Amino acid sequence: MALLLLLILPLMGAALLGITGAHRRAPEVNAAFSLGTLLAACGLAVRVIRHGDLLLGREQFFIDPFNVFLVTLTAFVGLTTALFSRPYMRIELDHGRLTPGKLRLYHSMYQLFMFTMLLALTTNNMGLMWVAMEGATLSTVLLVTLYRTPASLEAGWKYFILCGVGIAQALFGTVLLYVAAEKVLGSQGVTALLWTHLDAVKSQLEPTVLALAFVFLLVGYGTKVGLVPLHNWLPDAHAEGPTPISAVLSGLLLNVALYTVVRSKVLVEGSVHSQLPSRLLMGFGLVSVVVAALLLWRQRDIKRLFAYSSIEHMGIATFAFGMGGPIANFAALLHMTVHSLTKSSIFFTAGHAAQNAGTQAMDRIRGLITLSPTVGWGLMLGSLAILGVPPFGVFTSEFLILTTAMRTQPWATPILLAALAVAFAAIFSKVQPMVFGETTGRPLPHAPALLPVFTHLAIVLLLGLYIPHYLADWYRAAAHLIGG
Amino acid sequence: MNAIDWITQVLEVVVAVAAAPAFLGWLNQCRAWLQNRRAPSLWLPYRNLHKLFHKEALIAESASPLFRIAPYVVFGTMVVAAGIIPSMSTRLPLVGSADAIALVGLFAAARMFMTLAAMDVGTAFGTLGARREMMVGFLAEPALLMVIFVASQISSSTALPVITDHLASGHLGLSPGLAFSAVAFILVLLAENARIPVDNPATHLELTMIHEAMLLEYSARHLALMEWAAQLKLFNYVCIGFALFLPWGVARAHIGPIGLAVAIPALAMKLAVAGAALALIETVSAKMRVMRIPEFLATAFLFAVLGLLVHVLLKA
Amino acid sequence: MTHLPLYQQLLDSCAALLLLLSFAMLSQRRVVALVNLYAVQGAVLAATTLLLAWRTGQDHLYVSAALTLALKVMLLPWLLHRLIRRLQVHRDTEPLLNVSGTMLVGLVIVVFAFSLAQPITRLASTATRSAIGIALAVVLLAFLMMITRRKAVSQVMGFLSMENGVLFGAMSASYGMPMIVELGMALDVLVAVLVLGVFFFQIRERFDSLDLHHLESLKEHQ
Amino acid sequence: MMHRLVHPVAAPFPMLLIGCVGLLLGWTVIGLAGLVRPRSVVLAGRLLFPLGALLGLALAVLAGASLLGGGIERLILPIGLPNLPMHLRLDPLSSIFLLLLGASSFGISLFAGGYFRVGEGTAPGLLCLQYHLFLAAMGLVLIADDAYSFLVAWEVMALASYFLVTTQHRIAEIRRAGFIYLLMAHVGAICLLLCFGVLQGGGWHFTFHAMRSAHLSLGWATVAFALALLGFGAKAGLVPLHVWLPEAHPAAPSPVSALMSGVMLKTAVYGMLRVGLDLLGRPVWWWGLAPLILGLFTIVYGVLFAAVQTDMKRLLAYSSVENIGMVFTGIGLTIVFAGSGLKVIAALALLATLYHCLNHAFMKSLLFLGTGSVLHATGERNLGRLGGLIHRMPWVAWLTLIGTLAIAGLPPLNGFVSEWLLLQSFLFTGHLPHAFVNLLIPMAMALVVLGAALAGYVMVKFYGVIFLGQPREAALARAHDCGWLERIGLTWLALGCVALGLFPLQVIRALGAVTHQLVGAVVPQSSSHWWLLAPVPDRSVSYEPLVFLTATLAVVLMTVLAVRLTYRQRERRGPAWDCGAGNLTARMQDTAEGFGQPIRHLFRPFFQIERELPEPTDRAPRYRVVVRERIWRLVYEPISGAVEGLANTAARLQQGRISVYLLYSFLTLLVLLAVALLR
Repeated sequence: MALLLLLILPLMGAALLGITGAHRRAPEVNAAFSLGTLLAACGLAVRVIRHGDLLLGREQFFIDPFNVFLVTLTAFVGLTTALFSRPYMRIELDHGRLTPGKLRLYHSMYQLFMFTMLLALTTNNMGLMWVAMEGATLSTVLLVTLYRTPASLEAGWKYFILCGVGIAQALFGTVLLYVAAEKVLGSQGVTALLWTHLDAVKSQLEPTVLALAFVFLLVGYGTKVGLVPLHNWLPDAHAEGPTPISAVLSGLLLNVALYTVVRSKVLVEGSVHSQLPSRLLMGFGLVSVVVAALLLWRQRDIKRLFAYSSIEHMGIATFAFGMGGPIANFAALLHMTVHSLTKSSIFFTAGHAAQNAGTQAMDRIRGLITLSPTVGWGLMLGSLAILGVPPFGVFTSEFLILTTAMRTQPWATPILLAALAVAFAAIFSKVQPMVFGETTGRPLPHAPALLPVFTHLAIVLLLGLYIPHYLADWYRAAAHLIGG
Repeated sequence: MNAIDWITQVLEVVVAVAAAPAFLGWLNQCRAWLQNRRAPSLWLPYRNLHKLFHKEALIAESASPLFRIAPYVVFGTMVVAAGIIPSMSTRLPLVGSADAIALVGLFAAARMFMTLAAMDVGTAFGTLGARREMMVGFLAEPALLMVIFVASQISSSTALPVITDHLASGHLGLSPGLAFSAVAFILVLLAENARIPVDNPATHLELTMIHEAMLLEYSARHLALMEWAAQLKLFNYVCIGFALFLPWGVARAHIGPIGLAVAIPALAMKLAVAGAALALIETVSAKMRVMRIPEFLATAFLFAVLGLLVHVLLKA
Repeated sequence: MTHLPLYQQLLDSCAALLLLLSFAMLSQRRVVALVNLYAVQGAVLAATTLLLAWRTGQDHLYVSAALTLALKVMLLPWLLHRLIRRLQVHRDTEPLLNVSGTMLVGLVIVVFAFSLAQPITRLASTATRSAIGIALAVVLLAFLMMITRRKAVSQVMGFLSMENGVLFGAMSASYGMPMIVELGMALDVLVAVLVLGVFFFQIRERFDSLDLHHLESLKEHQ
Repeated sequence: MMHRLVHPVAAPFPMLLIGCVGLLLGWTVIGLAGLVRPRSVVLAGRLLFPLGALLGLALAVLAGASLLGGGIERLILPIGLPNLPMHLRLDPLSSIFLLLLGASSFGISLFAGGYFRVGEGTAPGLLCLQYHLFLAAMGLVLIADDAYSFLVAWEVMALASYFLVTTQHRIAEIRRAGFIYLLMAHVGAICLLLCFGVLQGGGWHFTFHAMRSAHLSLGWATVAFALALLGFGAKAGLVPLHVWLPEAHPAAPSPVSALMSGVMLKTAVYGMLRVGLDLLGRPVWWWGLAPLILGLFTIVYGVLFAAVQTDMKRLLAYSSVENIGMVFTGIGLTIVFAGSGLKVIAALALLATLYHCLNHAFMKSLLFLGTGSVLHATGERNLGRLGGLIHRMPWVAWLTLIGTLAIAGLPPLNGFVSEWLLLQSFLFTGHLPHAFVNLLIPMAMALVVLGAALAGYVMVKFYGVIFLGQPREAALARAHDCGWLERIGLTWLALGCVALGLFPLQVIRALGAVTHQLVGAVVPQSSSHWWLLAPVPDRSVSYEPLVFLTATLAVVLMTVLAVRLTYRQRERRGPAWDCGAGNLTARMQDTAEGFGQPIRHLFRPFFQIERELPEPTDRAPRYRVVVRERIWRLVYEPISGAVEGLANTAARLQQGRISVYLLYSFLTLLVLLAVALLR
């Protein structure tokens, strides 16, 4: 029931808002649907925690601690982003960057996007997962080009083509997986793509084919995760789309993409019996961290800056999943959580900051703390949090990841740390002048909704100081599923 | 600690305070003789002090209380220093309270007060003198400490009486390390006491003077105290030299009237010779430019460090 | 080879045809011709599916064949032709790599794809398993085509062709995917083309052409 | 007399530790209370800061009790990581630094209560929060007993102080200072993270307890030590990692500078001692050479740069660098001795180190607060525009004088005691079995005394130019003395300097528990004279500041009396002598630049000097000299250049052409497929 609600609500929302999305109260409706989704997600989470894994809808849906936690996170960030976008989009409307028609598209696609994400997370069918991922691209690509500026069109095009090509690779990988599975599970192909069945027989699957399948899946979904060198769409799409979309792309889509990669990895690793998947993940992770850290150095656009930071953090999480083991997996999940929360809150504040200054160019955003202290503090604290400064939760996960790396991959640790230091210098040297100093901007016509920002940051702070038991158990269970 | 020790202690201080002007007088006499001049009286410094004490004191309007405290502090520290240096006896009650490092600290404190007082009035000369004095100080002090350290390495103690005791016990010739440091010490002594070639005590030529520049604003009793303190300082330095390099004749373990009876004439003898030697050095050398002074002192410092190194090397 | 049954020979020739079509698309510069080639590719795909359905008697393959026919032979080419007419793009400019060079690279890729397909071929139990290499080659050639083209439309043709390759792979390796997945895939492709259509108009409206060199301003290297 | 040493046995109930935690929480609560009315000066200044000061005092008392008890208390709080709850521990080493924190923060907080006012950037309430979080974080650093809590506290400390440094964020220079500070702090923290990662030694437990029992190979232990030296050195300001220090200290409000310099740098020393002497077990003697040599270099470097500064707070910042050099020299000696098995002498060197930490906390805080009052009264940090303030601000001037004399290392104040102990421990190196070190030591000693003497030079410059002479600007005539809260704070710190100078023996006895904990020995005390400080019994060396002071005071008083009684002369005030030239002005006094001149001349290779000399024909001649550190060009610019270059290379990846991007995907795919096939 909860699952049904979870999936139906956004779909209904998309339909309803597709008709009435330009209405004055549409943002509230949007938020209300998101709230409903969140409640459904919570209900689902409670059930999973109480009764264990769930198989629903003729085995087409499978809920375990790993994905239910991402479902909850997705629904939560979905709600806060909807809350944030309420005043944000109104201001955009006031500034004349949007028309009511576009707003309708935005609201409708927002809910559709939530639907595809939740579908990708909850489905048990690797094929359906692929469909949902493609759907996620399709539902957001028009949002990236919402402003119709040349740059946004370019970004949208790159997003579409690169992710489309990537996702085609993932499809080929899925086919190969199917081929291998069919051999074991029989030719009645209905079950051969169900993750639960695959998982049960994974050790019997033909290793070479699985290895090839993994490569295709990794390149495919990895494109969506934003792993270097497949990342090129990411900064463009984040920078040019409306800020709420940047927030959910960074905070949710990347997570879900990584989730699919990890699901694939679990299968392949069970079959291949070699270090290949782990090594590939670690390699991609490390390259992503290093290249992103270096590219951070050159950024001029505030949202682009944080887009690269997302690449960096996805790299860290990928690296951690690559290392495997209970602690690293735990840390990677934690990292996904805190990154998602922190990064979306940063995008919230960055969006308002850009509205304040009338530009996304960082050298023209100045003195936020004077003009709008909450935006300024939000950006400052969020940036510090994302840079891994304690007591925020990002530090916790990075601490666990780095210390694990020291044990299992000592060669990688100095590289990671150097990259983190470079990233720190790069981001902080750019954030500080934006937050501090004399202001140049003008106040906003609508009061910004900063409750989401500080809610996110408070959760991240809490996770840095104290991880509640049930949450820790939850993470542990999830980490165990991934192969801890 | 018995009464005799205390008496010795008091005696030593009193002798130092009393004899310091005379030593300066003697030095000036010697110098005059060497330069073929008519020598001033040995008692001239006393008369000078007496005269100054009787004058009306003129204090600059911009002077703070620090300016008036400084002469007393400087004088007081020099007197205490005289009590620490074993010029006559090595059994002094006060020496337990301060070793050679503390002695150097004491000199530094005096210098600090003097320079602060010099800066207090706020004239160009005062600050100029203060700066130069500190410049001398920051090189001379370490050099002096290093000199002391050579001796203390030999005798494994930084307490001056112990050093003197050890060195005077005679089973030791002049070690090479000590020879180096002796040279260093003489250089430091000249610099610290504003003697030629570092400073010329007889001139008030602004561009070259150090010590006198600092005292420019002082008059009457304050000046007298400062002058007396300077004389005491010279006396103390010479006594340190005796303690380190010419420890013979100092009353040691068997303290008593006999020891003192030997020590006092011995000290007088040594002082006479030292005065003459200093006068000789001052006569044969020329005053150097101010900016050369650091080189001069750096030489002293390096000599002292070399002394220590040589000592360590030879021991090892 | 001569002992192979007829349907096998037919399938093999279909596969060969697909490969040939891929090379043709790789070398073709006229956009209209590209769309036609794409339609033919779809037709061959549909034919293969039909053949397999007939041979194996799996009902869902008939549906799949019908879907392919409807979507890839009729609907999409029609949509694309309409688009091209409305947008008035007929020729691609010179590709980034000249034709002979592209062909040479394509040849290498085919060799690579075949060697890659070896383990999969060994595993698959289908009659068409030897075609997996070709499917892989089609995918990679489509990739190559996307890399070498400068017009947005031709790039999209590459994308669609790649999707065909994947589908052919699925057919030849395992007689297609589960129905629900295939339906989803078809929906996705349809929506993708619609979205692309919107895109083309937006791009054209903004830049007056569909040339991709307009879309090169977002970069790090100054 | 028996020294009261209890062998480290875990107390059944960690009463003192709970008290400490409570006080740290109290600080946090006080900080949060500031947010109730963030703009209210009265609430923050008159109520919260003094309250925080009282908590500081209470902390000092608790720490003192723990130190005298000498026991070890442990506590585990159920927060932090799931597998690693927060471990806390109060042992003598923590206690002494907590004592330092509590005692000096008492004075500083009182001062701060009077210091902060409206209109200086951050609102008082927010400042109150940041300030007290800073304090609490420092406290937590000192009692943390696992790597995670330590690092969290460590970075919160950095963060809180960063925000305090950037209080006046509208000034670009201050923003730059803040940035450099936080960056260095973060890099340091990264080194520490690595260090702890090495220290756990494969047991995978991040409690300090586990690290103590981990068995590291010599190579790994050395790596851990080196990383600790880097990490803690960056925080402490060890050259060449000190670059943030002369930027951040002047930028911060003075009470914050005082806390940073007086206390925060000591937390780095604490960490170094904790890792080097506690967690690593018995150190290897040649590890000590690194802190020793770096420390010596830092002494000379810091003091030379202090001598050429023209900004009073920068001068003090460099002086802090110098003092940290002293401390690290002491740490180096301790490790050399401890590694060579000379426990008692190691204890002596450690004693000197700890003593110097205590001293520096009091005297440098005092001086920074003094400059704060001057800054408030005049709005001027530039030494070239100050002067003569002893007339206008007698309280500040006289109390600062105590700090000045103390830091110059003059007896009988506290600075002298620690220098004396340090030199004494140097003199013991003749015992070392390593010929190389024996040769190194004389030079080291020479550098230490040179540094100490130069510190005197610096301090005369500092004090003389600010407080003495005539005011160099007319505006200085309006300067006013500080308020009563500030006076109490300054007086407390000055009293601390005096007490630490006069009662070294009592302090050293209290420190016995620490030396026993770290090097397994205490410096034996003379049992017959409670006032006699004799570091080692078989050497007849001693120092009695109390007797010494009494003697000096007696002589001075006698002199005063004698002069007064014998020569009762009048005195007269008149203008200063102008050499007959007429119209002497205050601007003719020697300047701070002038004071720097001999140093610049003598030690030219250290500096990068830019000078602007006037032409002889100039109508308005101007002389300007800027002294920079070569370190920037030698170390930091190449690093940032390299990163820049790499970034440019990485940027080539992203050319904007979608074909190229597709090619990347394509090649990635092909390469990975090949890899998967050939694996």
